[in-house]
Amino acid sequence: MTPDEVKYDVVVVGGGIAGQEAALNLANSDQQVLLVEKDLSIGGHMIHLSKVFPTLDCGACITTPKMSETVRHPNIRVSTFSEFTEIERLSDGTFTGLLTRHPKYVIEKDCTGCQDCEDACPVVVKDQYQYGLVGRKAAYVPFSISNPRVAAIDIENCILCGACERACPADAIDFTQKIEKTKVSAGTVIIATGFNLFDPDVIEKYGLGKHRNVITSMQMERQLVPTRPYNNVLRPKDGKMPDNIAYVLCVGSRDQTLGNPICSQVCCMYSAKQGQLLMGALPMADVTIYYLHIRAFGKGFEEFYQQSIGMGVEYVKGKVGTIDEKENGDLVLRYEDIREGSIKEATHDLVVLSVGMLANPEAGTLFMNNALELDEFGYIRQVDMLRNPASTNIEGVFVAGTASGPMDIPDSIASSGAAAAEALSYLKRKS
Amino acid sequence: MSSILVFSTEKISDPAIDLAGLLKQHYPPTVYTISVPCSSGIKPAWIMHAFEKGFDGVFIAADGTDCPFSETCTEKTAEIVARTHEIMEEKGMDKARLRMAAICSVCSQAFVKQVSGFSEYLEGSD
Amino acid sequence: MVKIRPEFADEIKKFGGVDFNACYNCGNCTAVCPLSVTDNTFPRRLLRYTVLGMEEDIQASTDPWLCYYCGDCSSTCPRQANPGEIMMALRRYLTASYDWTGLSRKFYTSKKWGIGSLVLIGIVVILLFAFFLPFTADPAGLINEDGGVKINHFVKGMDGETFVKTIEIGDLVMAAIITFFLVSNIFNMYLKIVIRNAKKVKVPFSLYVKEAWNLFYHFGTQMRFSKCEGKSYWLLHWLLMSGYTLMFTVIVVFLPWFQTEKIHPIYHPQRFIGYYATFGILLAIIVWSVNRLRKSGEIHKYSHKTDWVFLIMLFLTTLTGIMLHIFRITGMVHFTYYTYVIHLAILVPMLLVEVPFSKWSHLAYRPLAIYFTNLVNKAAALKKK
Amino acid sequence: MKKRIGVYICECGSNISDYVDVEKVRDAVKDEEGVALAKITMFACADSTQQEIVNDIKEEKLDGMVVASCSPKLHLFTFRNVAERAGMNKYNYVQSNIREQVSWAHSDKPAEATEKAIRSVKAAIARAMLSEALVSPVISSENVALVVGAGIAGMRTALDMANTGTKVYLIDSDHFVGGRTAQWGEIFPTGETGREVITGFYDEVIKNENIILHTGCKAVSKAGSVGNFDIKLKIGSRGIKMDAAASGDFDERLEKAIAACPVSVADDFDFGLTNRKALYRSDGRMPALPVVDRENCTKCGECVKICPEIDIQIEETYEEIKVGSVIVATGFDPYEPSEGEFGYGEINNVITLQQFRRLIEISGEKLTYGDREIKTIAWIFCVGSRQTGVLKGENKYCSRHCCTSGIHAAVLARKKFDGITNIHFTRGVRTYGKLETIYEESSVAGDIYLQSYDDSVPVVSHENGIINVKVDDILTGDREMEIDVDLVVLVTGMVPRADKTIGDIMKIPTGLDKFFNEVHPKLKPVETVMDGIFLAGTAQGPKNITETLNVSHSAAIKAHALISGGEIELEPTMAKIDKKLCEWCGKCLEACPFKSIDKEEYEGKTVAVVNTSTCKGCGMCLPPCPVNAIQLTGFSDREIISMIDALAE
Repeated sequence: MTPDEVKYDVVVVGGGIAGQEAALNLANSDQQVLLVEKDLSIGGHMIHLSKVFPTLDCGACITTPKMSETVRHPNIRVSTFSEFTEIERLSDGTFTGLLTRHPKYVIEKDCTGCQDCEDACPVVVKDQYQYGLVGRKAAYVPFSISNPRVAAIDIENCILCGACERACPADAIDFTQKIEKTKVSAGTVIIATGFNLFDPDVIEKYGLGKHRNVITSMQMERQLVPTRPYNNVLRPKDGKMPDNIAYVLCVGSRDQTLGNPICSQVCCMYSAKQGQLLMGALPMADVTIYYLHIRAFGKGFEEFYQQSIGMGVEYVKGKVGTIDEKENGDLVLRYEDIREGSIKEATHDLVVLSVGMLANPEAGTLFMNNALELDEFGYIRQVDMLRNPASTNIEGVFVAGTASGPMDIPDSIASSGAAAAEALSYLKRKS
Repeated sequence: MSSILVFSTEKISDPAIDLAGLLKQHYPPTVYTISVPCSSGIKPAWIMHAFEKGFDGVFIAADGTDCPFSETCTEKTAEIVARTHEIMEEKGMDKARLRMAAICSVCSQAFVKQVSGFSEYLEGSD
Repeated sequence: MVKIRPEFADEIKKFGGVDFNACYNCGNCTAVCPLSVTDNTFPRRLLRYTVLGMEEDIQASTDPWLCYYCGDCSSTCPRQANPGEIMMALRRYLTASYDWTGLSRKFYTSKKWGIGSLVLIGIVVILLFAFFLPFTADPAGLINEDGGVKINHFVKGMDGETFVKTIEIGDLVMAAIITFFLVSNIFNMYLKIVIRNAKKVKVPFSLYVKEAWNLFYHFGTQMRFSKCEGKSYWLLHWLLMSGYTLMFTVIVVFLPWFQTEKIHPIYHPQRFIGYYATFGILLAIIVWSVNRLRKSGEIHKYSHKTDWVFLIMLFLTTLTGIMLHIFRITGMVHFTYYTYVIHLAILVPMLLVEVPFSKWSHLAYRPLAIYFTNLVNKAAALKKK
Repeated sequence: MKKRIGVYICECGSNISDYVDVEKVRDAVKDEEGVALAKITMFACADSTQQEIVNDIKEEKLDGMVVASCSPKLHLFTFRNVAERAGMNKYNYVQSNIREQVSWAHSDKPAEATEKAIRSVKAAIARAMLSEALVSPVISSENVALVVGAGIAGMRTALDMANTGTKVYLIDSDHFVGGRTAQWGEIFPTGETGREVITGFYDEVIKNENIILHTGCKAVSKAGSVGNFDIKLKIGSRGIKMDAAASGDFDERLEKAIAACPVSVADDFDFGLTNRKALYRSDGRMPALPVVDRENCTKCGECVKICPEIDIQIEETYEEIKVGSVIVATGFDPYEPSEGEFGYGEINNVITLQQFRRLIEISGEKLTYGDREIKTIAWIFCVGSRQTGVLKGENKYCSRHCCTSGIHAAVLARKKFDGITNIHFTRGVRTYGKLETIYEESSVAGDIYLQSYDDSVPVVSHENGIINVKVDDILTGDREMEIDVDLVVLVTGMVPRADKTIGDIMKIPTGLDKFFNEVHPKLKPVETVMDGIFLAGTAQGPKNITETLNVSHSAAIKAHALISGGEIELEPTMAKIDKKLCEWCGKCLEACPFKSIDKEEYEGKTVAVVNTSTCKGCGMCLPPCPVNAIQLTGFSDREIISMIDALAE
């Protein structure tokens, strides 16, 4: 990209499912779209999921074709490892902003994704795309179905040994790359910056990090995907196949003491889904889900929940109070069985914390002269929920997906349609 | 195990058969499917060819009233079945080796029931 | 079948229940409570009873007394429904419900009654002394050889022994009143908990005897409290309790030994006991007052008006006690006598109101609740066998 | 005949390879006639694999391609695009479904599943061998849309499309716009009223030159297909001469005329809580004109005497329109409890949530119902939804909005009237996402929540004027709790519209919940299997207003992208006549539902010829032909026979 100003009809910030969907909708209506993704690959959270409720399609089967459609669309330009900041609304209702492309130290067009650099690299760090379950190299292709599927050098951990440079058959490694900054103007901006996962480290009584067989639902999700790290579901402490798994719901959601009183809307369902998948992966295993209320509200959700009961997933009403570790790594959950009104202690050999969604604070930092208004939970405020649900307090800026609140995938996709439609109306009104 | 050829339709009964798989509703693995646009476009010659090639049964998973093309679909498909039955009779074949039923786009259970029952019938008549 | 009585919740609010309606019944409070056990699950169950107005179930329950308010339930409550505070409010409510006179309810729910009764009894005490006014006019002969005031020579023409006797009789009358009300309230508690217990079991006599040791053990040590996190809290509470009990016993039962003319050396048990009690009580008052003012920790977030009345009364008693002691040993006759009257005018109403009708009664109810709980649970276990 | 076919067998992560031995499949087909290469991939649909296939096609000069993976409903178009990118005609691509119809369906029998997969892939190869390079016909498309239903969903969609340059027919069977939204007062979470929202939308619709609004109007028939639907509209009459409102004292006379009308019927708008006349107007509803209810009007003529602008004789008219796309936004009906369901219809003060929402709108200072002042209200949730366990009924689904809506109504009642006590009999509150705040607000305010499971539900009884509700409350250790109340509100969910005609006309399939079904909740969330027909709003399933608007916007932009370009690419599947064999008998024309067969002279005889612009490729003309002179592209005898051969091997 040249340092000169570049013009687009729409800039979409965030390349998750919501951003892609919004970009595709607009591109199919002949608008020129710039899609900006801060990560190395587009795909957002969804690309890392195993199968998705309630249809049980694999997340990848839905996302990968959408990703390639996005990347190949003649009206869409995708910029990964980039940020779009300092956005300003001009008096004519158009926008300018600064596109910052961080160097991957790999020449994208030359890289074939062969992973020879990865083999050569001597540095091993925790793999963020596998949620820390395994390691990766400092020269690495983010994940097997990433898009673009090109390598990047993790410069923070790189020891500059040059092994990757020597190993690369395409001479695609380039340590001289610099940050590129480009001024971009756009007719309208769509914010699809998504959500952050709740980090249950702060809940001491659950012992994540201390008890090694307590994991997060995202770590379980990674153990259930086809591209999974261990090729099996194993408990981290001793690599034993678990046969009595507990799910603790509402971890980080519906909890005033953690500052997040709202429901995350997806945890019940993904837990029911993981329960079903575990029944398939470990046929002998018991799965117990400790819940407050089952939020199986969407199309086909209640039926899906009933199906999980039919498959043998056990549901116990009661919030888990404490988790203690036994010497053999098993975990003792103390809870009140609400239906019986009695205190119980149950032993499980693997505990999954079904973590909720939190607002991504990034959305609030993108603008220069107008502050993007957030709601009390830190999500982008929808100013006209009963007419134009994608509208924000800045005219011409629209929100798609979980940037405006917790949502499941179908809801995210619908809200992206709304953002695209409102953006298109805005553009047509201006022209 | 008796083999069955299913003529399904792209928009109506094929999604139901997909749904059966999605819900892991099992049926005999010797049930094979050929998908066509509409069940009233199936030629008797195709059905007869399937019998000749060794299929024990042919099942038409018809559009029924959901047919996107015409409300006459059911009767037209029934006509095809009747004509084929005549040919089968002439050849001294068991007419029951050709069955038809309307399978709506979400009627996975009905499909599984139909083909499983059909398969059992064919086993019995072997 | 239980009838829901939504209005009951409003009543409990008067006893200090806060925000408990917010509860969404997740059971976290019960699960994190170190004292909640299979047979006695709380606080959620009690909170639920409150919301639904299940008065009979609450009155038959000992659970509020089994809670020592460590605050874990409230600090981790996802809806911030203050389950710990509802247990506190229920303790007040139960105190009122055991009291057949209805006074306790008035003291708790009405400011007029609460403060009025204290002032009234205080005035009665002062009037009793006022009858002898002016106190012995010439201070010269009222100083001991060791320089202290002759405490028992208040009244002209009444020798020390008679004076102590008189006060002792007054003490015993007060103790009798307190005992009468407290014991009858305890009997009422016993009826509600053991006789009309929810588990529908009859407690065999032998069990009463067998379990009796528990009563004394828990009264003396308050070991349950130490199960809550934070040992310092237990220690502080124990210091207060033991100091207070010692003083109460000494004043009521051993007054002639305690209220002597002679000023004993500092290591004498009479003075030692006094200092120990003063130290324990004062420390507790200061720590708790500061905590309540700062609202530090779950258990100090909410203060019912009776909590403050209690602390203030206790503080004033201790303060006048200390002043009395200083005036006496430094030989300030008039100050000593007037302070003595003020001291009693605070101490007497405090004991009369607090012990049978208000906060102090937990001294009796807590160990008894443990005792009764054991009786019922063990009887139920026997029945099962 | 092709010689160089590339075969790709997808593991689909492990979805296929867990049950089907993919290597065995590959080995079984790699030496088949015409197969140039056979590969196993983890995700055939992944971008990198797509690139690999493109390279293979180019480098290996492939002329046919088979991917054995999931259902073609998911990825047929994905791989057709891959073929196109590599310069191969996309119709030389064949997809074999070895996931839904093999690995998943037969996960209980892996060995047999592998055998079935082998035969299925061989059949696909056989078909690919015979496939023809086709050119998709391109038809011109009308940049006109029909939006059925002028509720909030329909109006949203219509406005979006109109604003981006599409001409829109917006129709509603009712004489007033606004659908259900118009019936509601304050709406959560913004507190605006339904009427305000609808009036705003209506004003915009009226101002928009691209929208033609017909109220009292229904679509009665549909012909044609995507890009060129021919729709016949039946436009009912309001019974008022349209310029009536102009005359000065019209309002006054109208009031008198309404008063004179002798007919009184239950007002649907208030769910039967009130009555209206056969001549009526609805306060605050749009358009603000009166209507003669022709079904109930006795044609007595009383009103006409006072108000000559009223014409009870006006007949409905018909209009035929041509549109490129149809958006169905027909909304929902509230569930109507059956007689005796929680006392409904048997006990006086048992009403539905929708009735209650109207009741608080039409109540004055005090909340009264049936001459009784309402203080204590029992709310029974999940009525008509989640009918499992002891609850009899067909609706297994959760109605999504009712928990929030019921709690919000309770909160409103508490705010608006003094001394209201709310007791909620729930089956687990489902206030998802930010909606949780209303649940918290209501409990903090003192609303009481009880919960039961589907093995024991609340019982409403009635004796000596006392209404009593009881339930085994699982939150109180399954104790039986009861309370006497003044009113029982059944929190009823959403069911599909009772009037099914639009679905029948448009041929939209329904799901297990009987709502109209989308193709796929994530890939094609507002599309139906009928090309060019889209869904918006609650016609598709329960939703709240914001969610309704989201899908309505989505339907608008997808329909816009489809028809605004003026051209649509069609599937080339069509009937083809072998003129040599044809001996014109007319049976094919008789069978064709689109009348796409014409006559033609060929070598001295009359033969049939297919009209390619209207043929939809259904194949109905095939079986009736006595001389087997018709073949369907992609489904020719040769192709079908070769597939049967491969499957029967």
